Amino acid sequence: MSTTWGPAGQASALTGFEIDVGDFEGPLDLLVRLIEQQGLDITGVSVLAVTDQFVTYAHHLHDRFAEAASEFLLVASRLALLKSRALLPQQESDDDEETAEDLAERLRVYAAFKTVALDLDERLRAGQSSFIRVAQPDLPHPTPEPGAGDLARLLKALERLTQVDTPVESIVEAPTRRFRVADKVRELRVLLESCGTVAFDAIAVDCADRAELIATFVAVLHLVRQRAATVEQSGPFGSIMLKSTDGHGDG
Amino acid sequence: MGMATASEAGTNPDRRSLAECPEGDFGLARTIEALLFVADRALSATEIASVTGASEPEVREALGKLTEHYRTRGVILLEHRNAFRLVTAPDLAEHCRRLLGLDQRRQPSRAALETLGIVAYRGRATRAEIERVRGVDSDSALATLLARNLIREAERLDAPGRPAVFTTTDTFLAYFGLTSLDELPELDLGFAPDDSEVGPPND
Amino acid sequence: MGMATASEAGTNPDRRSLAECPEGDFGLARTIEALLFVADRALSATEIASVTGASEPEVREALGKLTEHYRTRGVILLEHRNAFRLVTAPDLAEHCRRLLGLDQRRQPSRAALETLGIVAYRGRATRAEIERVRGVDSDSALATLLARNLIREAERLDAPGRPAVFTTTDTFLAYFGLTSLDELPELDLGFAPDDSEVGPPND
Repeated sequence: MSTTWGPAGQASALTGFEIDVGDFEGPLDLLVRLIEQQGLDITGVSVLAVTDQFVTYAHHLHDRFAEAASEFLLVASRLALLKSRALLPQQESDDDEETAEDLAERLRVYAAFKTVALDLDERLRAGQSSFIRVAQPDLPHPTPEPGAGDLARLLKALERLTQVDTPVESIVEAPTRRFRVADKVRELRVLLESCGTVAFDAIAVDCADRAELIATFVAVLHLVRQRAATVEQSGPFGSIMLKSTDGHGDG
Repeated sequence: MGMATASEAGTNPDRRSLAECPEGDFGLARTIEALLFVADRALSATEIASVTGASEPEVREALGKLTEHYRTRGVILLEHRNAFRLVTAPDLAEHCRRLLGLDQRRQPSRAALETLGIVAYRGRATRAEIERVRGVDSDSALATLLARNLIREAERLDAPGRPAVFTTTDTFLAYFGLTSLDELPELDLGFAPDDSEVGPPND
Repeated sequence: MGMATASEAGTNPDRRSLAECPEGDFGLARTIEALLFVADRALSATEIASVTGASEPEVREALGKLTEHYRTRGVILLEHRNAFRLVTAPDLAEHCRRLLGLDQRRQPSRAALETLGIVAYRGRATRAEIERVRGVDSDSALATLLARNLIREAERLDAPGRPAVFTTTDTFLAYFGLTSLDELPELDLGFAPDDSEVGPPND
């Protein structure tokens, strides 16, 4: 029980960190325990001073800095909570009680996951790893026969995707509302003119339903084909950004 | 003799054991073997059943036999969340690296490993859930894990901001030389399980 | 709780039996097995010898054993011009093709066609973009289209995960009897041709 928050059997990165605040001099986790269990008055303990001393201490840690800092943050947040409870008038004591217990439990859960991380780390250091097969399957790749494709089927698939009722009428129909792609194009142009860059997500959020979303998307495709806009995505789940190309293709 | 140890597991890894299988079973096992070999992803029993025309219980039985058979081989059968994939045996990593000209990999940060552990043990987790456990911003840890294909986005919650739900990939198992999630050590939460609020997510 | 199914934490039977394998013939054979599995080309006995540190005669002997072992399996060991590689058994090719969607006569599924259409009309698209439009996972549709050479990876974005950007191929054009993407019917999913705002591009 020398460290409360370190993973089992593993020296805490805060081992050796001793503080000197007011009436107390010693390891940080001991301070927290004294406050919690022995009723030491936390109002006399400056969280700022504790943090200050940690920063001085951590300066010499080098490679274990991140580890120590994450441990420290947990303890410091616990201190801050204890102190706020001591200082603030107890209005909703039940809630406060829950919060304190939640935090204690969170600390235990976190310690457990730190142990998991250590185990994973050990596995990696052992150097054992499996490799998947990357070679292309050694099967003759039948090239799709020229001309065998059915363009009508391709279009039909897309048509169904966009729920176009009649291409002639140029309308994407929804059960209750209709959206003209041309209207969407116009809206987007206005939007791009004023903003320059718009996130597709931001436009999509305003769409009432799937039909409108599709109409909007088709409008985006149209603007891109017209070179009135370009699209960029910052990452796999990043926003698709629609950017005005300023003037190009402006009909 | 290397074979001697295999008898512990009650199986003879020799091909004779498969040759002795009834004609039908063996046929299915070798078909599945070929499918796993060409697949560029982990295959579920359902998928295999639909391709082979065998029933799912038959496929599962054959997969069990294959797992046994491969236990002592240079190639092993990995299971990740009910999907199966052939990978090289973890202890041969050094040889494989040498052949492929790969450097010893860069060790993921402690932050990334903690995050990975949370996703693996919870089964699925959102960024908010991870940050609640870790108490710190976990964005860059998640980005690293995604980039290395150790986790993937399973779905997006139907909630404000449409938060992503992350889950581990079969690459995760392979990367750590595990053959199934069961090989992960028990999570010691330091209190009785009935106190636990960290059960599997009840989706 | 979470995932605490590991009954034998610390004692992993697989790993132990592997570790206990003496570095005899069996050890060499399973190392070679792993190398052949991960290699993306045929390997010569010389190359295998240099990676494993075994002598060439030892490697040849182990290869002989492996060939024998694989004779009746779903995967077989082929030798061609002194180079060795693992391939699926010829009689299982149909199953493998079905898995990979390589059946030539089969028309692409609607999922594949939708995906193909989005790539064709957009010119280029990432998986995420396609899935945003289709609203469903499009991984297997993409895999099928790639396997049939109807789309290809044009580049990878310089972003986390390095997502692939797909574009259509010449095979795509030939398949649909087109000479260029411009010949795709003006799929006016609602573009009014006479609308001044959305007139033809003036580039």
